[in-house]
Amino acid sequence: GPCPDTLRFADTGIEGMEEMVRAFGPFGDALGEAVGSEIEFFPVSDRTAAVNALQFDQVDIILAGPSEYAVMRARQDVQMMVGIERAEYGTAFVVHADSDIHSLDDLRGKEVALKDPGSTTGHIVPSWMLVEAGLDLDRDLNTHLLDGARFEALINRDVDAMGSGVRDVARLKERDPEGAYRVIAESDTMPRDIFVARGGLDEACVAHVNEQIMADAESLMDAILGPGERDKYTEARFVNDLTEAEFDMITEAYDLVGLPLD
Amino acid sequence: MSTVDQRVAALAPPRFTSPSVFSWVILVGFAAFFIQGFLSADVTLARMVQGFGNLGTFFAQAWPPDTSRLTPIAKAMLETVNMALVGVTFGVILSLPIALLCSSNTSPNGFVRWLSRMVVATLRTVPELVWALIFVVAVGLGPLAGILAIIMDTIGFCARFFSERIEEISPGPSEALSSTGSGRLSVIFGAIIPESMASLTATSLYGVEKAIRSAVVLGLVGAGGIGVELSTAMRMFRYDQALTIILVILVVVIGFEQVSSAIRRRVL
Amino acid sequence: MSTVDQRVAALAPPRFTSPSVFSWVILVGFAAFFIQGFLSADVTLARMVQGFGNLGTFFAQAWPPDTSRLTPIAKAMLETVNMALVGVTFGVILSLPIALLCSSNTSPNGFVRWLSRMVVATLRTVPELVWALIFVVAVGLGPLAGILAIIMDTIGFCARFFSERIEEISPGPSEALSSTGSGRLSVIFGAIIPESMASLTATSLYGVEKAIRSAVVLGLVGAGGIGVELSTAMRMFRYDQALTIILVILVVVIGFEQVSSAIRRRVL
Amino acid sequence: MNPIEVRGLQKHFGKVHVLRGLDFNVPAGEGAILLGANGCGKSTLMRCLIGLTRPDAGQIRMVETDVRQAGRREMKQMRRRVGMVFQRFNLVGNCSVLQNVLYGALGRHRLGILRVAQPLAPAEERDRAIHCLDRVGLADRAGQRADTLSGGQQQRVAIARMLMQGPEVVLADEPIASLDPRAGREVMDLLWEVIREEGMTVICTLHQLDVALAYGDRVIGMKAGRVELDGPASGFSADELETLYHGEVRVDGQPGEPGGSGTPQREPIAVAS
Amino acid sequence: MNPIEVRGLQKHFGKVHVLRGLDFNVPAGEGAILLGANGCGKSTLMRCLIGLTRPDAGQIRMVETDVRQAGRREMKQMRRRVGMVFQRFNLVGNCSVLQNVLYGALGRHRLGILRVAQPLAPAEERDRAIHCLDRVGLADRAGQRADTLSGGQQQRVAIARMLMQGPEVVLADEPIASLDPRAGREVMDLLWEVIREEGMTVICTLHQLDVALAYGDRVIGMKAGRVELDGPASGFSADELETLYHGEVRVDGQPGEPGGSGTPQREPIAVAS
Ligand SMILES: Nc1ncnc2c1ncn2[C@@H]1O[C@H](COP(=O)(O)OP(=O)(O)OP(=O)(O)O)[C@@H](O)[C@H]1O
Ligand SMILES: Nc1ncnc2c1ncn2[C@@H]1O[C@H](COP(=O)(O)OP(=O)(O)OP(=O)(O)O)[C@@H](O)[C@H]1O
Ligand SMILES: [Mg+2]
Ligand SMILES: [Mg+2]
Repeated sequence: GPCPDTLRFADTGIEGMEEMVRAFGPFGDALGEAVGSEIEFFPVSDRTAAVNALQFDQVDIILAGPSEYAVMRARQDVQMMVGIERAEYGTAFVVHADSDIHSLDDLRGKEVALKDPGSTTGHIVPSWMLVEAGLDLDRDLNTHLLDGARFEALINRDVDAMGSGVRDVARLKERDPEGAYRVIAESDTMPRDIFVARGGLDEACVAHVNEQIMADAESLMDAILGPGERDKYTEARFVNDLTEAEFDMITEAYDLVGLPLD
Repeated sequence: MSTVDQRVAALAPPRFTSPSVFSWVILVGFAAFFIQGFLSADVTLARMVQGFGNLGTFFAQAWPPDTSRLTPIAKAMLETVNMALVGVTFGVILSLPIALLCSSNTSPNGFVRWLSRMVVATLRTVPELVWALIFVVAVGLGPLAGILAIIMDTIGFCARFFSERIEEISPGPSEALSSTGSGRLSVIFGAIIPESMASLTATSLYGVEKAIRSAVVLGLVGAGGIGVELSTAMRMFRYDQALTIILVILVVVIGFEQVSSAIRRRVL
Repeated sequence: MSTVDQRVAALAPPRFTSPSVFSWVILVGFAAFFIQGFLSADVTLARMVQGFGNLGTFFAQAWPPDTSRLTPIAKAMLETVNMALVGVTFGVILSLPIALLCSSNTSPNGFVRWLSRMVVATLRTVPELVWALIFVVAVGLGPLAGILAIIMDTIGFCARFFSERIEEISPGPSEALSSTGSGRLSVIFGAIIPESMASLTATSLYGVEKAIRSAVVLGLVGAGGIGVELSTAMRMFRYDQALTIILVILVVVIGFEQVSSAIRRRVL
Repeated sequence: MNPIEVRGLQKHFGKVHVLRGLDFNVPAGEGAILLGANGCGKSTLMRCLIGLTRPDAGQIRMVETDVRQAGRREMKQMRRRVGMVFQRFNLVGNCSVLQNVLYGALGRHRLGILRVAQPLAPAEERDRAIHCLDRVGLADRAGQRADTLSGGQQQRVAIARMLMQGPEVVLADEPIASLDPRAGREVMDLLWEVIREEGMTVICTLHQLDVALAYGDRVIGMKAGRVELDGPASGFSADELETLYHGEVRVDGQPGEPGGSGTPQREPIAVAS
Repeated sequence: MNPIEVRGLQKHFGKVHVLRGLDFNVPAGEGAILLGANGCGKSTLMRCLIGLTRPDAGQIRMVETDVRQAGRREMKQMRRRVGMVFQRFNLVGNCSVLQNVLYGALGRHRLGILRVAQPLAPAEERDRAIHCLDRVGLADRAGQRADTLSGGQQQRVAIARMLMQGPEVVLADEPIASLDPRAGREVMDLLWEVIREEGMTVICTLHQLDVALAYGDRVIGMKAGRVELDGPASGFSADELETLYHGEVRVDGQPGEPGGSGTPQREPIAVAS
């Protein structure tokens, strides 16, 4: 094929894709067979490291979230490939059901838990939503990037609201079955996760990989999901209709929250 | 050589004593792991040479350091030092008795020693993130949870190193004190602590430095501090800001090291 | 009291010697930071009591540990130990000469000492993530970058503790060796290393343990290992899996601690 | 009952049989000198008496306490009444001389260290400590760090610490080994003065036969882990004592090798330069 | 030129003026005994001679090397030719006795430790080490760890290490302080035998006046940081030597206080039990 003998893959530790990373072995094997190259997979648990590796040609293709892609295209030479569309991908703001917060505007003067810096659904998009709602992030409310502790913080009412991935709402209820929660805002349709190739990778190869993935999309997704974990991704599928414009909202969001991607 | 010579020469210990079973097990085990690890590293020179060329480009992204946020960074640093000092102080205070229970020469008995070593090992093994979660649940977001997490971390580290040092001090002075009929505690404070003072101070001050360096945990519990600044800068690919933050931390780390060696000079 | 008594009593040193300027500075500085930090902690008892109740619920989520993924976890652990051992071995080998340059009693001169201490402090201050980035750029993703990051981390830690211990050994034996006219290196290997052997082993083995515990760095460079397993489990909020992983790490940590104390028993 | 009673005391270190069944008593108020070649087990015996080394067999009674059976409390009570001067001084190097002497009083106070730490000690203890130091000629060094003293000065501090303890029984392991001749005599005078005044019982290890004969009420001579000579000092001549250092004196001579390794083989070594 | 030449040597420790202008030479082949009260500065002098302590003023020439001016190389060369026996032995505790003796040869080999480490040492060095040990009566202890030896045994190992070095000049700081009388005589015999055979030069610190007079070719008496007596041993009686220990012997007596603190004040202490 037009691709090098080994293709190096990495992921950026994107929210909600952990199961997939774990199951990457079968996917890699299946894809390698289809593409005709050996697939080497590096589970990179930090987006900075993964983006950096791609910039310096230490990896050929990474699976990135929208936030990472927006950053990468601003900083370095990358090629867009196919994407993955997931159900329940977006941001939601959750509060306790008995709270008197009903809209984002009610968050004025409150404490809000977010996820970790740079996370699409846990930082960039929720911040953008707050700004859109007319709040000044520095003056009108307190946001905390709490990562793993965001659930506990909300459950214990240390914060008044949590802005995080839509799937976190279900998790929250799982964690605190007695509690009652209410979603006060949800993001619109989000850009999708995307495979990104390094700038220097042969375009023919990129096209070839795209082709092979789309040709075999069903069975490759099966390979990712594997038997047991299946239900969580029933609605995930490969897509090849991504456009640069789709990610402009993220770039804009970065601008609005005061972290311009120049 | 005379016969006397030969008789005497026969007393010389052999050059090589065959290692004990224990040594063999350790050696073979180490070799096995080491070789596997080494092979996995897969060192290819060509790749490295190319890579080192890239480093220039990489560092160029961080240079010059961006000092525009120096004031909030300094403020975050200060907060971190405050919390670290409180956490480490309590951690050290708790570590000392635990270390005494862990040391073969001060522990009341083998079981207590074993148990306290287990506890210390556990405190050390539980990751910071888990401590953060536990204390967020227990006491809520904020500095208190961070300080508690630092305390746990400090105990795991300090108790282990204190106990190691306590085991190494020369037994003479403590024997002398205990042969005056004094109690365990008096011997400990009269001989063992003074003898290991230099090391205890240095380890404790290293503890502060360590707490500052791993200040991310403070961010996880919503206590802010320099760790959040750094991880945000890194995650946002603002390497120039990150460099500034690292330099600020470096200044503080070196400061604590200077204090540490100044104190040691006086005690040693 | 006789006049002789009074003359003699006058020789008694005062109970309290007024602390030096240095001590005052340190004390006041410490107090200032400590108090600020303590106030920020804002301890409210009611909150704590309620919170501790919550802990039960929290732990219930982790119990019983989920052992379904034990095989991949064990494999990841093994890989981690392999890489950690290689990294720490090289780290320790490099730490020893650096530590000798850092120690007041073995350093050729004050400038070299200052410089090497700075270098060690810097190695320690640069966060793991930054090492990961640097080595990913330099040698690409994979175990090699991880091992290099572990080496840096090990030097930052071991060189500092080695040097501390080397400064504390009694000067007699080295004076005796150097007064036979032997060179610096011979004195180091003849007296200083044997005298501090117990501590060097313990610190090195702690280094391995530390490298295993902070195995996240291996995840940062795509080398897998137990750190990735743990952070994935935590991110998926599979606390029961995380507990299993922590327990596996604990077993390894305790194992290294046992080896460490067995070796120390033989050397001390 | 005698303050020191030893029956059939045995001690091995690994394969070396150091103490091979020692029997002796020291009655109250007696000043006994323990003689013996290097490595014959004198220090080991002293350490067994005060409970720092556990013997393998035999019985030890110190000031009415069975040392091998004693619990922690009894052991402490026994030790309070027995003062030890160690062969290697065992001072706390980075404390002041005064503090080291104050430590002698540790066992006497319920609050232990809280009553003898230099800044907290009651005035009378401090005065007493200074006086003990003065007796060994070092009162003016009270504020100096112990590890900056010369060898002989350290030994005197160790003796001052023992005086501070004010024990009934004194075990002194080569207390005058590093002292100059005058200081050595002064310390021996002091020890014997205190014995007489207070009716103390002393076992003192020495290598100076003339001093042994001049001061000892009694001489106990050890050889190869056994008591070889035992009797009033006046009953021995220096030559008799000399026999302790000849022949099979060591505890580790290879068995079945008569005249064993105890006697160094004299054969000139070529000492090249 | 004499192997040891000292001119106007001065040393302070803080405010204590320890060496107050010492002048003496020791000609080749002479066995000089250095006497002086505890704390009069004998060990400090020895350490200055071999370059371990830096004097404040004066000149030291050891085997033709100006010690205060010497660079690293010259210092090493000088030290190779000068053997030192330390007052506190300074053995490497957790190495074997044989290893400790082998260390004596460290300075002699270019490769240093690589030629004297126990598993690597050439057979002739090992044999020599065993012979040196045999000379001090410890050949059969060669394999034991140095810190499990008794005090006197450790001192003998330190002497064996010096013998192993085979120096031209020997500085021995109380080499027989912890030895039993016979071992002490044997060690002195040995030292003097070697001096005579090899034409070595020795300064030996002692507190035993009889031994000093019996062995010394020359006696140097120090008092309060100065040389007070100096002459052939045959020229002194024991009583003359005794004067070294009386009066103002200390280096730290308060100035302007005649008869100062050097003499311990005798006043009975109430030694309560
Ligand atoms: N490092 C030091 N700091 C301060 N004072 C010191 C130091 N070393 C020695 N001294 C002091 O210098 C004086 C001389 O000490 P030195 O060890 O030379 O005596 P010495 O003649 O060898 O005595 P001894 O016969 O007891 O061994 C003593 O008063 C001692 O307290
Ligand atoms: N911890 C130990 N391990 C092994 N052997 C030991 C230990 N302690 C002492 N020994 C040995 O026991 C013997 C007796 O030692 P001890 O210290 O009692 O002798 P000593 O009579 O006090 O000699 P010295 O007059 O030289 O002080 C020696 O041969 C010594 O090597
Ligand atoms: Mg002894
Ligand atoms: Mg001396």
